[in-house]
Formats: sequence, structure tokens, C-alpha cells
Amino acid sequence: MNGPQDMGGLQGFGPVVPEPNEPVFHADWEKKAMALTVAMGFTGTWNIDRSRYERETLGPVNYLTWSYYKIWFSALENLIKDHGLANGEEIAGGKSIAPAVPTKRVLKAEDTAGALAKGGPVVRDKAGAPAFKPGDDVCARNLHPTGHTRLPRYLRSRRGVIHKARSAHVYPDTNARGEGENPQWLYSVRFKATELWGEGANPNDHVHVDCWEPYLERI
Amino acid sequence: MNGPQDMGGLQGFGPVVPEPNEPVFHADWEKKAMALTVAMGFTGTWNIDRSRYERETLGPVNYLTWSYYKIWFSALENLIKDHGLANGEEIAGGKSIAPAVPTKRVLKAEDTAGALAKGGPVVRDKAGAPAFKPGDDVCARNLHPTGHTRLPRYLRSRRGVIHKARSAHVYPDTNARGEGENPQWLYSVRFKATELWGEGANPNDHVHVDCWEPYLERI
Amino acid sequence: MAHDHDHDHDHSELPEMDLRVRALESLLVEKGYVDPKALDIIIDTYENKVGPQNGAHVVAKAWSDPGFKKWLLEDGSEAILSLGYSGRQGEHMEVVENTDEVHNMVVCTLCSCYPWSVLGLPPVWYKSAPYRSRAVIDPRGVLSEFGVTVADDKEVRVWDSTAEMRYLVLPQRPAGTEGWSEEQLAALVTRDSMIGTGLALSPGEVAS
Amino acid sequence: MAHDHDHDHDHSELPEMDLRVRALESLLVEKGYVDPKALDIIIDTYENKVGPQNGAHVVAKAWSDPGFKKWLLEDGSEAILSLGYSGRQGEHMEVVENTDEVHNMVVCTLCSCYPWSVLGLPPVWYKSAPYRSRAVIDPRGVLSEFGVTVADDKEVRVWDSTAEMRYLVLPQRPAGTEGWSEEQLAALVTRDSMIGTGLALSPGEVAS
Repeated sequence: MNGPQDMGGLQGFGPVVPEPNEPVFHADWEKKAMALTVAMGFTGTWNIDRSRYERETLGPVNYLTWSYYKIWFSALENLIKDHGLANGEEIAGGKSIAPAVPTKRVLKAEDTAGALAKGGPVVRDKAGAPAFKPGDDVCARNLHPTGHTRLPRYLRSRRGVIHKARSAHVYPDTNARGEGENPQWLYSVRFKATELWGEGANPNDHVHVDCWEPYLERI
Repeated sequence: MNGPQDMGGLQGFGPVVPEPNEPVFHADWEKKAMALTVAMGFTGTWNIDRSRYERETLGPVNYLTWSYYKIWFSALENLIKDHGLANGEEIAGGKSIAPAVPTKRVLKAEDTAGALAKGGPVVRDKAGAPAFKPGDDVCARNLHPTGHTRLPRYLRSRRGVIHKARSAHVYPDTNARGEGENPQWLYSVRFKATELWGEGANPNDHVHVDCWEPYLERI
Repeated sequence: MAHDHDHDHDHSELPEMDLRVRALESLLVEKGYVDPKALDIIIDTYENKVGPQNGAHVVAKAWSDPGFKKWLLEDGSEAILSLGYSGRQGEHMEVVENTDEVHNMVVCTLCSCYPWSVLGLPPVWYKSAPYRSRAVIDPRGVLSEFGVTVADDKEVRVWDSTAEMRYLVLPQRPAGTEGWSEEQLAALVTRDSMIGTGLALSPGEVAS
Repeated sequence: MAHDHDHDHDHSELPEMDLRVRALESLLVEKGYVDPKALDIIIDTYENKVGPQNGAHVVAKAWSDPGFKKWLLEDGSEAILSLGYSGRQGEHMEVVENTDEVHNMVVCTLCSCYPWSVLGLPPVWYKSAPYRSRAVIDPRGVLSEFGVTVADDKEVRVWDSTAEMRYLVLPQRPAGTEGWSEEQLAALVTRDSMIGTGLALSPGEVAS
């Protein structure tokens, strides 16, 4: 989706403003919003790509005005509703009305350190061979899906060179829709800044972006 | 500027919602905001391209959340300040403190109907011949200026065909910066929807966009 | 999946804007930059005089008079001026004709450019993010929300008003209007049919 | 010309979010979907245990041990795991080395991807629109705001974290640190130097 999350290359947001001695969290609710997001993710009811899509579809103005943890938390509420784990009345009131729905897993305290240390690897086995090898010239396809994608708009129809061929990774475009992990070969693609941004860019500069094979075509 | 005004091709804003029996204005302040914008434009202190740039730089969130007349009016206040016609204190208080600055023109009641009927034509004489003629294949240049431009982002590096060669028109990119009208040949360029949006678009559909010659290159 | 759309205007703008606009008007009048009577004329012009009825007149005349139609399509500005419509945001007009092969639709993705001289001031939806963003990437989706279906094998041609050219769509003349007067025909010409988000009304859709 | 920037967060989020988060936590605990003690462990992990000190350890070891550095650049995930750092948002690591020819800088234009296992949770600016929008189109402008100047003839290489690959910048080892211990070296390695928006500190910049 050419949505508010697709920020690469936009202008007009002003300077980057780091906060001196920034704390890890700015309020207690941020800690809980983070922890609830992580813990609910471990229930296996949805995947990370679906979570990202939920955050992208909160509305452009909300996306631009809410803090990142408010985005995370609002998306979490919606994920819980969308997947039937609780209804809006329960979420508003903070009290269970309907019976709980079984989830694949529940993250128990004793398993938490191990689960965090393990994470959620996305490399998968895949038969066959990748279409591209390092040094190949490629072009990012001109795709404008209405759903989730990780091909940023600033790359569409831009030419680059395969920098590294990686493993097969879970494919976000289908995974976000619940249509399966559908692993695809992943590549680090090297794009000249002048190809992306025109003659005003520094000819020495490059942007390296990880692209799944369906995002690319041979040129 | 790849700013909030450059909306073509964005997704996620939801449906178009027409208002049944929409009035011309929704409040008295909208009438005055429109009329003040028009009347102050006639003073000749700034041009329409500068006005547009001022609206584009009110901040992305403001641009997306304010009504269009609030955008116009807020830009008008800024134009008045930027050009020294009044200061912030005067604008906030609605009372003159510093002496008025002479303007090129003032729109008098008796001249208003005539001025509105005349408008502000932008066709200019230009020596030489246009570089392109109808039927020529062209490509929109990959320009990302930080200032005002009327080349939308969705056209950058896209190929089209010259549909019509028009007259020389005032060039917004320089005019907005106060660097002169710098007239340039204007063309109606025909772009295939599939060129702009990929294979998902209807192969019969096209977008026609007016492009000044410096926005185009021959292919 | 998208739960809340947030693009509606802030309807609490009124008190703040009322104050700010009054303040600026007082200031600019006091400074002598604007003539308050000129403001009244500008408002009256766009609230009461210039509007889609101008465009409807142009369209009805083109439907009735093949010579005028030819002129209108060749030189929109001059032909429209001959009916007395001219001026701001209509200085350079191009009239684009809907046919059996092409459906035209007008947008300004970069701001709110609109042919004031023939249609008046634009409606809020025309200036809104949903219309400006989608008209170029999803014109058929937008049209369907307006109740307009264009056959897949017919071209949808979108005009993005990036320069000072302003576009008026000449809708197709509805069937069953043979022998109608210009005035009768004008009643069939809606604003949206001249933006391209609508079609002209059929005789059955107007009270006769 | 731009008078107001409006990208600051709404600092009035607190009371509303406090209520909403408490309500959801109660509900999810009552339903048995989350174990409150697990939440405490998650928070303690990212507030107190995982942070830029992990990455600084990795960098200092690479500066001190050529064999480790080689391994780190060839297989970041495994080399980092050997120091005990792994897990969520660090499953697939690539370490990119700053040299005299290349300055690396990491961004996630599409969300907030960041190598949690070695740097902890990202700072607000990393997730902000100004950084995400400009890092790819104006990296040198961003760097200059961070006080980093890269010579025009040196490559700035931006890594946009669009997949689950996570990037750690291996900054250049500062001059004048010959014979320093890993612990001494680690004190020179700032978070920003591992994102690429900073350089490692020079010996004179740390209290010795």
C-alpha cells in the first residue's frame, strides 16, 4: 500500500530531532504497550507482517500524529478485535464478557527469556535455485498493491545490482493476508542514489535494500 | 517538494465522500478567507506559485487535517508576514501597529468585476521553438527539488507521448522562488496507466498531465 | 482492516477561524491593502454568479450547435468567452469530449485547480485527499463510488491539472433529447458530469 | 518559509493511553492470553538488559580480534550469538563495516525495524518521519545534523531495513587506541555510531 508508512523520499517533515539522554520508555504505558504487543505476538494468532499492515491502516493522520507506541497499541487492539480474541466492549471496559478463545500458545513467565532469545527466524527451506546472482542487473517492479508490501515506493521501476543473494525468507505480501509464508529468495540490492533521486544526488552514494524475488525483474 | 500536497497515487485515505447539496461555503469565515486571498493576490506582492508553495509548507499534518480554506488562510497570514506587509503581533491582534507598506496595486470595488473577469493569464511570448512536437516520446525527468514544483512524484522517470504542444507558460519552479517568470514551453503529455501503475492498471486508461519542457527529456 | 479513517476535517475549526479571519480582515482594511467592498463583490461573484450553470450553458450550446462545439474543442478559452465566461482559474481552458471510446475525468493531484469560470468554486470532495490521491491510480474505483461504470474496453482519460490549463468535460448528450432547447438541455448537465465523475442526466431523471 | 512544523508527538497522550493500556492488560490477563509475570520479564529485558552495550561489546571485540571481525562480517548472526546476543529483531544480522571509502547508515523507511538484540529498542528519532523520510534521499543532510561530515568523494551507503535482516554498523576504530582493552574500546562505541548517524568517540572525548 502506498500508505503513510511509506516515507522514504518524502520532504517537508523538518529536521531530525534527537532527544538528549533519551530514556528507553517515556511513560509506564509505553512499557506495557510494548510488552503486550510482544506477548500477544507469541500467542501465534497473527504474524508480524499482519501486525505491520494493521499499523499501516490506522489512518494517515493518525499514523503521522500518534507516537510509535500508540500506533503499536492501537493496532494491537484492532488485531485482538479482528481475530475474535475480545470484542470492542470488552476492550473499552477492560473486563471480560465473552468466554476466552483458545490461542495456539500463551507465553508463560518461565519461558519468556528463552522465547525472547530465540525470536522468530524467517529463513525457510525452498526448493529450486534463486533467479539472480550477485552482479546481476535488476529492476524493481512497478507494483502498487493495495495490501501490505515491503517494496517501498521510491524503488519502483528503479534499476540496481544484486549485491548479495540471501536465503529464502517468509514473503510479507502473502503472509500479511494470511495466505501463507510462501518463502521467496531475498536479495540485497544496491541502488545508485543518482538512479533513485536524479542528478542532484551524490554519484558516490548508494542505498541497499532487501528485496524478495517477486519484487524484481531482470533487465 | 515531495510534500503532503503531492497526493497522486497514495492509498489509504478511504472513499471519496461527496456532501449532498453542498453549499458553496460552509461558514462565513470561509467566504472571507477566499475573498481576502483573492484580494491580496491582486496586490501583486506575491504570485500564485508562491502562494501554492506556502500552502505546501504548512506542515504535513496540518495539510492533512485542516480544511482547504484553513490551509489557504494560514498560508495567507504567512505570506503577509513573509513579505513584511504586517507582523505577527498585528495579525494576532487585528490592529495595525506599524505603518502600512505600499503595494503595487490595491483592488478597488469598482475594478473588482473587471479584475475577476480578466484573471491572471500565464501565457508568455518566448523566442525559439519548442523542443518537442505531438507524437514525440518523452520521459519525465527524475527531479526531486526541495522547492516548489508541479511535476508530481508519480510521473518521475515515466515515459509518455506528447499529446499537444501548448504555448510558453510562466514556469512555477522559478516563479515560486521569486526568480522570475522564466516562461517555458508547456505540453500535454499522455501517459499510459500501465506505465504509471504497472500491470494491474487497465491497458486502455491514460493520464494526461501538463508538463513544462524542463520536466521532460527525449527518449 | 482499516478501522478508523481520519481524513474528515476538524469541524471545531469555526470559532478559531472566525476570530482569525475577522482579525486579519480588520487589519488589512485598516492598512489599506484591501477594500471591504471589493471583498463583498468577490464573495457575491463566487457565491451567486459564477457556478456550474455557466458550464451547463456551454455544454448545452455545444450539444445544440455543431459549429460552436467544433470551436469549443479547438479553442476552449475563446469559445467560452463568447458566452461571457472568463477570468480567474479559467484563463486557459481546454474542453475534453466524452465519446463512446473515451470517458474524461478531471483532478488536481497537487492542490485544488478547478475551472472556476465555468463551474464556480470546487466542492470539498474535489479538494480532498481521497479524490486527489485515487483519481490517477484508481479512477474506475472512484467512478464506481460516484455510480459511474465505464466498460473495461473504453478508455478512462484522467486530466491532472498541474499547470494553469483548466479542463471542462463535455459530457455525452443523453439519448431521447432530440429537438430539446438549449435551456432544456442545460438542465441535464450536472456539475459532476463536467468534472467527469458523473454523466449528464437522462430525460427521465429530471422533472419534466 | 515553513513556519510551523507539526511532527511532534501529542504529549497529551498520557492519560488516555494510560487508561487504555491498563484496561487491555486487565482484559488479556483475565482471559488468560497473557501472563503478567511474562510482561514484567519482557519489560525488564528491554529496559535493563538489552541495549547498546551489547553492540558496543561486539564492536570492541571486532576491533580487538581480527578473526572475530572476519567472522562477524561474514556471518553476523552466528558471530554475535557467540557473545550471547540473539533473539527478537536480531534473528538475521548483517554487520556493515565503515572504512575510509564507505560510511554506512541504517534506516527503516517503512516502519521501525532496528537490531534489538544488539542495540535495544530504537530511539524516538529513529522511528520519526523526518529520519525515515530523509535518510534515503538526503543522508548527508541528516548526517550533518548529527554533526557527521562525510567527504564528497566517500560513499554514503544507506541500508533500508525492508526485510527481517537487521543491520549493525561497525564503526571505524578511532586513532590513538593502540593497545586498549576491549572494555576500554567499548566505552568509545556509541549507539549512534552503530546506527551510522555518529562516529565512535575519540580517546579525548571520553573521561579517562
